[in-house]
Amino acid sequence: MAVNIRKLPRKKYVMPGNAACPGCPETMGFRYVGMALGEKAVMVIPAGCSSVIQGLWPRQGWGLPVLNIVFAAGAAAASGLARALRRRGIDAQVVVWAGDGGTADIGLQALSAAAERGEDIIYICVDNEAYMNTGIQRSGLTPYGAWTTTTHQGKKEFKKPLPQIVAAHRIPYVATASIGYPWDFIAKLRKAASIRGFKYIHLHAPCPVGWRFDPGLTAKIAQLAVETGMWILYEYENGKLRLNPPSNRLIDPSKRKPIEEYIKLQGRFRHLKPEDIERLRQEVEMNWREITAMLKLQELEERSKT
Amino acid sequence: MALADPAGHVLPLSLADKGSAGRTGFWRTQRPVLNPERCTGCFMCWLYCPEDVIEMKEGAGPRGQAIPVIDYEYCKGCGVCANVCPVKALEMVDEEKFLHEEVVQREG
Amino acid sequence: MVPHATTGGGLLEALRSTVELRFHGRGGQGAVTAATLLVRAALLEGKWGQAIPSFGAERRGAHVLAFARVAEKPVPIHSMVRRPDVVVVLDPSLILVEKKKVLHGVKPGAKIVANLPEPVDLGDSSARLYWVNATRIAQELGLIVAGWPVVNTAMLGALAKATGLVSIDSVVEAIKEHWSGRPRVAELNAEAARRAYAETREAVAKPAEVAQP
Amino acid sequence: MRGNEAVAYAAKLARVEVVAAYPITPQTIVVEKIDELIASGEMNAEMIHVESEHSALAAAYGAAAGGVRAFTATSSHGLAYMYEMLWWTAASRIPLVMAIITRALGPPWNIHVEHADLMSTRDTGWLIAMAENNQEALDLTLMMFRVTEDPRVYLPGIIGLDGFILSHTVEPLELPDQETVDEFLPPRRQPYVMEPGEPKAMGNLVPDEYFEELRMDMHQSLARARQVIMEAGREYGRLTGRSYESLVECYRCNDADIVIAGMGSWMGDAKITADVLREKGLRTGVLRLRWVRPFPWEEIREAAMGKKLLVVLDRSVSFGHAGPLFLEISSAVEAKPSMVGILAGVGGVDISYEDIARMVEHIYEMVEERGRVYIPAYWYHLGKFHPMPPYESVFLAPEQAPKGE
Repeated sequence: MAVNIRKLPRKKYVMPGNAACPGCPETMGFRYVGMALGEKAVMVIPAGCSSVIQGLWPRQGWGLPVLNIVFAAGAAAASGLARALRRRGIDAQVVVWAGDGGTADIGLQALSAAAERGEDIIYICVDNEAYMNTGIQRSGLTPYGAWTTTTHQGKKEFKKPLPQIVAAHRIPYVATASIGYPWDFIAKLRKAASIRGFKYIHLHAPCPVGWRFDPGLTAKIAQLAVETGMWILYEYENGKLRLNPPSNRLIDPSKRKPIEEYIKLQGRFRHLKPEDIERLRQEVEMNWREITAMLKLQELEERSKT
Repeated sequence: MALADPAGHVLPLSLADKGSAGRTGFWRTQRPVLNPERCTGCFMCWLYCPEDVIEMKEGAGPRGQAIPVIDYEYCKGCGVCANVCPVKALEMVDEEKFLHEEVVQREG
Repeated sequence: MVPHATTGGGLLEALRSTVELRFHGRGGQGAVTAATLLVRAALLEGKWGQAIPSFGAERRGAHVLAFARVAEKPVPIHSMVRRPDVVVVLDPSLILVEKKKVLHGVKPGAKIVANLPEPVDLGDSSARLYWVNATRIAQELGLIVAGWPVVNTAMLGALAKATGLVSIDSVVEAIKEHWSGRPRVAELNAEAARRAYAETREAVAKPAEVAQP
Repeated sequence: MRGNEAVAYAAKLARVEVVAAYPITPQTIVVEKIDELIASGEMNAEMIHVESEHSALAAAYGAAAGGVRAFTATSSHGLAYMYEMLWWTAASRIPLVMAIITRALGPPWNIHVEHADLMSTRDTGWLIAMAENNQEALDLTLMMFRVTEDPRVYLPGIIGLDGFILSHTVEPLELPDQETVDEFLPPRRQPYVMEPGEPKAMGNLVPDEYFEELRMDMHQSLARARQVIMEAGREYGRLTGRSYESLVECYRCNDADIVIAGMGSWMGDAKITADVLREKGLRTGVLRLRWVRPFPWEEIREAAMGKKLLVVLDRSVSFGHAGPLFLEISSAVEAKPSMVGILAGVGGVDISYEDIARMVEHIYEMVEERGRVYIPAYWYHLGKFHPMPPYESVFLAPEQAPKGE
């Protein structure tokens, strides 16, 4: 499902003059949700930057209906809402738009349960790799080595492999995406909306304020994350794993840009020593090994069938 | 804008509208300025603009191409558009240069 | 008898001798830090002070307020400053484009200490304008963070000059304390304050009208 | 029918469409019964099998926001776990009904009756009703749907019923038929619905002044709910013969010298106490609070007027002060009779009408003897009276008090 940029809706799904920081990846991502799902979407937004970005009553900065909800309740409230709208015969797509905290930490329990129940919702984790709304504190999705206001020495632990954890629930659709690749994200959203059941999309969203980079570089940094292999674009459709461009060309490590190109632009990694970068590189390799192993297994299965 | 409740209740509801955080054009320290000659009308600036302040005006470029029109009332000057432009048709210019112009437009 | 009741009165008198300040900046520009450093400088001089951040989820670039009070004696007050004696404006655009907000509620004869490339007309206001080009000072010293000139420390120097509320020495000492772990940053900020102190002027005559295009 | 089943049937009769609940003793039967009613086709609704109470209320709330009648039920720790959602639900003005099967909070683990859970909801903006028996649990649940969905109110509501004492006790009750309920309960109304289309946001930031206005409106709506409750109670009486027109129930109050005030199942026992004491020559009545929010301030004030003694029974404590009902009722009583709060029956300790009679007699004797109350709050424990700490240091203990003062 190729996305023709010129044919995307021109309607405003993000209202100019909202309260997002300059260069915010969440407003970029939200626009793509609107472009992909349009008038069918009803958003459920647990506490986070996206609650505040809406700005001040009587206006709100998102161009879609939004039910704001408490931090831990995103997936649960969306479950109820989706059931009610279906019972009323309304053609709608309920979407949870949650941050990494609302997804991987405080919201994980409700997310897991909704996935297990197979609720008909799209759950999007907008991953800016820390609690940005409260001022850059570490989350379960903060990567190894990153500075935050609660990891002054750099985080000592690795990023929680959330897309894999959600995929282990054997739901019909799990995908990773990046605000650097809007066409890929939009195509995945459209695909997700065409599937009944629980769909999960993990959107990588570099935050200029929290990661300490020039706000003009948001999209570039997002693309570098993919080009260096730090973030991998893939999708599980009914359990079948597929790499998406450009990640599909990056299985060969030599095709990837050095991770230093990604790291050096971000203040949060400024203090990293060579051995820290090495550990981070190993983590990247580990992710790729897992993906590659899974792909090989699938290939073997395919071959044995024929 | 806010939604009225027929029963007269005060409700925690807002409606989508521009300027929920005020005239965010004030936030800028730099503004993107277009060189229409260079612009190829590729839509990249429009696609990536986090603030949705860019509109593509079809056929308005010197070669009949679509060109971006930026709403400086709300543009926060992040510079994403200038960075994603493949032909460097957008340049970030210090806001100070426009300060008086703005005041004159407002008050004069 | 209630053992901890305050006795003595005289609080209103103390409040009347309190200097109340309002800082206007943009989110991320350090208005709150400026207020805090001012209070620290006042404390170094044996005075009492209080720095009040603007509470809330302000975003980078947005118009934000901070407040401060400086007095000889403690004053038990925690509300925001409504009638400032001094207004400090960190960003040139704020005074140019949001003049009403900057002048809102100021006491007659209040001092406006602003970061400006040149003086501006305050209209009918009885406020007195003090100005310094803090942006240029910050740029010349290389005080730039994420593309933004850091002007809050320079504006403290300007404030010291315009009001005499605290001495420039106390301002410099407060700055050095604040960045005690980073002596180079401390020295740059101290230099910004000293330069601004030297360069701050009162706009005596009404400036020339802005030329019509 | 057990109290829990009565509540489940009420949800069915109210044509609830979405139920989200998580089991907790002693509420579990509610969830099981509703699931059974859905499975058998008797009830046309969906059950969301959530993983926690926090999600239970969130999912029920999501459904209610989406425009259907929704219901949940919980107890004790479950209620504590969903606490933040209580605030969110009420302030968003979305009608929704919840049953709270009252139970103590630990540690140590205790699954028995105590009103601590219910009383912790008082400040959240929900309507709160408290049943005395299973019939009332059913009737009040039906009424609650009508009251919460009334445009003058638009707030969620809680029905309290005592853990085990009602929830697990089988009592005969009259189940209204569907036509009657349909006549009583109009189709669902709510101030707004979250659905595709109009790009509105529920709950984004507001200026502080507007926030205060929202809170004032909630407060006023709860005050207006008084009238709505009385109308609904009268209408319910017209249709079923059981009228709930008043926010309180007064039993032999009019000519009484002594009034026992309280709420919940033990107030039935207190009525027996009143009869017993009257046989002994003590003119006693019972003032039972059927509603805790809105608080029946006027009714209490009127009922207490001119009485000699008001004894308030509490089944939970506001640690460091006294029983919460005692504290609340104190605010309503103007020409103060002698007023005493007694804490008892906490954590499921059994209290009979004889216990209550003993309490009242003891207090009454003291008041008669000394002319006034010296210690306004006691904890009644295993037949003995323990003066409540805030007062014992200030007032003399009863045995030390000079006689005949």
